[in-house]
Amino acid sequence: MSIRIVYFAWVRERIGKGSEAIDLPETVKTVGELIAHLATLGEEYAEAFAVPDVIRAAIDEEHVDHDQAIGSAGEVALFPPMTGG
Amino acid sequence: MSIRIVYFAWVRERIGKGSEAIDLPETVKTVGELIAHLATLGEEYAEAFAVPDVIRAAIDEEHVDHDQAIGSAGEVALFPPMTGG
Amino acid sequence: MQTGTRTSARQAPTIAVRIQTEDFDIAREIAALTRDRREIGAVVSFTGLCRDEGGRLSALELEHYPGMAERAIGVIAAEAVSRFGLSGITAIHRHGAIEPGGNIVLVVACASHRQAAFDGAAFLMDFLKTDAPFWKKEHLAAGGTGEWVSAKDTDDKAKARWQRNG
Amino acid sequence: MQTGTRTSARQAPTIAVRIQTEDFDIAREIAALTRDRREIGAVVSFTGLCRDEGGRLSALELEHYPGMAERAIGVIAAEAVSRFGLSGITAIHRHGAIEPGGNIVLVVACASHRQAAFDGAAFLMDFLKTDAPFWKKEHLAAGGTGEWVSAKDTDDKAKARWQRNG
Repeated sequence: MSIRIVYFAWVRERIGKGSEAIDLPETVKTVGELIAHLATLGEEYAEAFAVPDVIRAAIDEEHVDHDQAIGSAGEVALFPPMTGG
Repeated sequence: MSIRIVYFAWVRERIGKGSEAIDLPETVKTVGELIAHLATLGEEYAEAFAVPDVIRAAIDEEHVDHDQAIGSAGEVALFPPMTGG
Repeated sequence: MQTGTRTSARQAPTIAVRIQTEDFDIAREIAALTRDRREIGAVVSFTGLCRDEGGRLSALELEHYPGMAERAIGVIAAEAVSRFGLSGITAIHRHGAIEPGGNIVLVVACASHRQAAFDGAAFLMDFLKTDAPFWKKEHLAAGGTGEWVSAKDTDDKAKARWQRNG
Repeated sequence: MQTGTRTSARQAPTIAVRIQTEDFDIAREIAALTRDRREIGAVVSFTGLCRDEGGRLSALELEHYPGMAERAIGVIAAEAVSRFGLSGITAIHRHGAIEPGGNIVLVVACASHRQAAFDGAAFLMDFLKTDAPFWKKEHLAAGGTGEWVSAKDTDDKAKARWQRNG
């Protein structure tokens, strides 16, 4: 299954792109597993996801926890804690 | 001793004037005693000061309690609870 | 603490209190308070307006004690600045007849961070309600004058929360 | 309850959320929210500005997640309206580069009484800080870019107080 992933702030900067389509291995069911999988894709990904706990996630523009199933999501977003306002 | 007294809101309306000079009897030392004295000056005063506890007072533009001594005050103000803002 | 790098040195807090019949311009008051103050990160304004109370009122007439009104609000404003570390505060209270939808009072509080600005504005309003010598008389849509507005228990309680916490 | 005398019937609450690069005009936003609403007695505005952090910063650059930003703030705004019985709320968040002294965010909350308006604006800001997808990067007065601003513990605590009290 291919899924669209978007990155923001220093996650985006470390990976070097704002979005991409990723083919998910069968074993990747949750957001946490997606992050662990991404961290294996290269040095820049390993750096972006070095501390997985700090990464925040959204599925189709809704905040989710790391144990959330990705299911048939259209878009998964991964980013640092928000600092708006 | 003569003292200037100012009235506001319904205290002013009931008494029918905004300010006056009053000759204080020797026995009137505090704000509470002043209010009790004023209440004897006529029907309009009796009506204005029918419930003394509700009357707020200021001496020379500073809030004071009823047991405050009038001393050498330049101006005593008597008025209902404030409703600004 | 890096005080050596602070090229925008902290200025003395600004306190402005005005009692007037004219309306005020919120944007102008905020601009005046924040101009050239680059340590300010948060501005909170409170505007109190005349309500029509379900169509019952045609206006509120505000009476005040000149001199004491400025003085009492000035004391509260200075306390707010010192208690919450505000960069500045402005309070404007109108008097005279004010129709529904019209402005009665404006408070603008500014600070480096938002909690201080929120607290400063709320503190000033809570004390102003019970300590500033203003009184409101109703003018009725049906004609004539109504009652003098009564002081509210909730205003005493709003003030008391600062005294408990203080 | 005198509903029969209420000629200014209570209108549905207004909720407006905008994400934009342009600056905003506080007075115009307040006017838009309060126009012809004669049950409104209290308007609280919060403006967040870019600080220069003691002269260290030349700008903050705000990145956001388009679509989700509007959606997340809209959810918080609707919750604020229902929780505090607001007459209306407006939230505007800018993105792009903003220099010290420049506006970043505006919240305007209005209600019949002041506590609801204060609470509505503070609630929206507290949740926006932790839940709205915006990120700030420093641009340095000395040249070049600095760090991404870190999320603050105090912001999580500010949000938590509403959850305890709720």
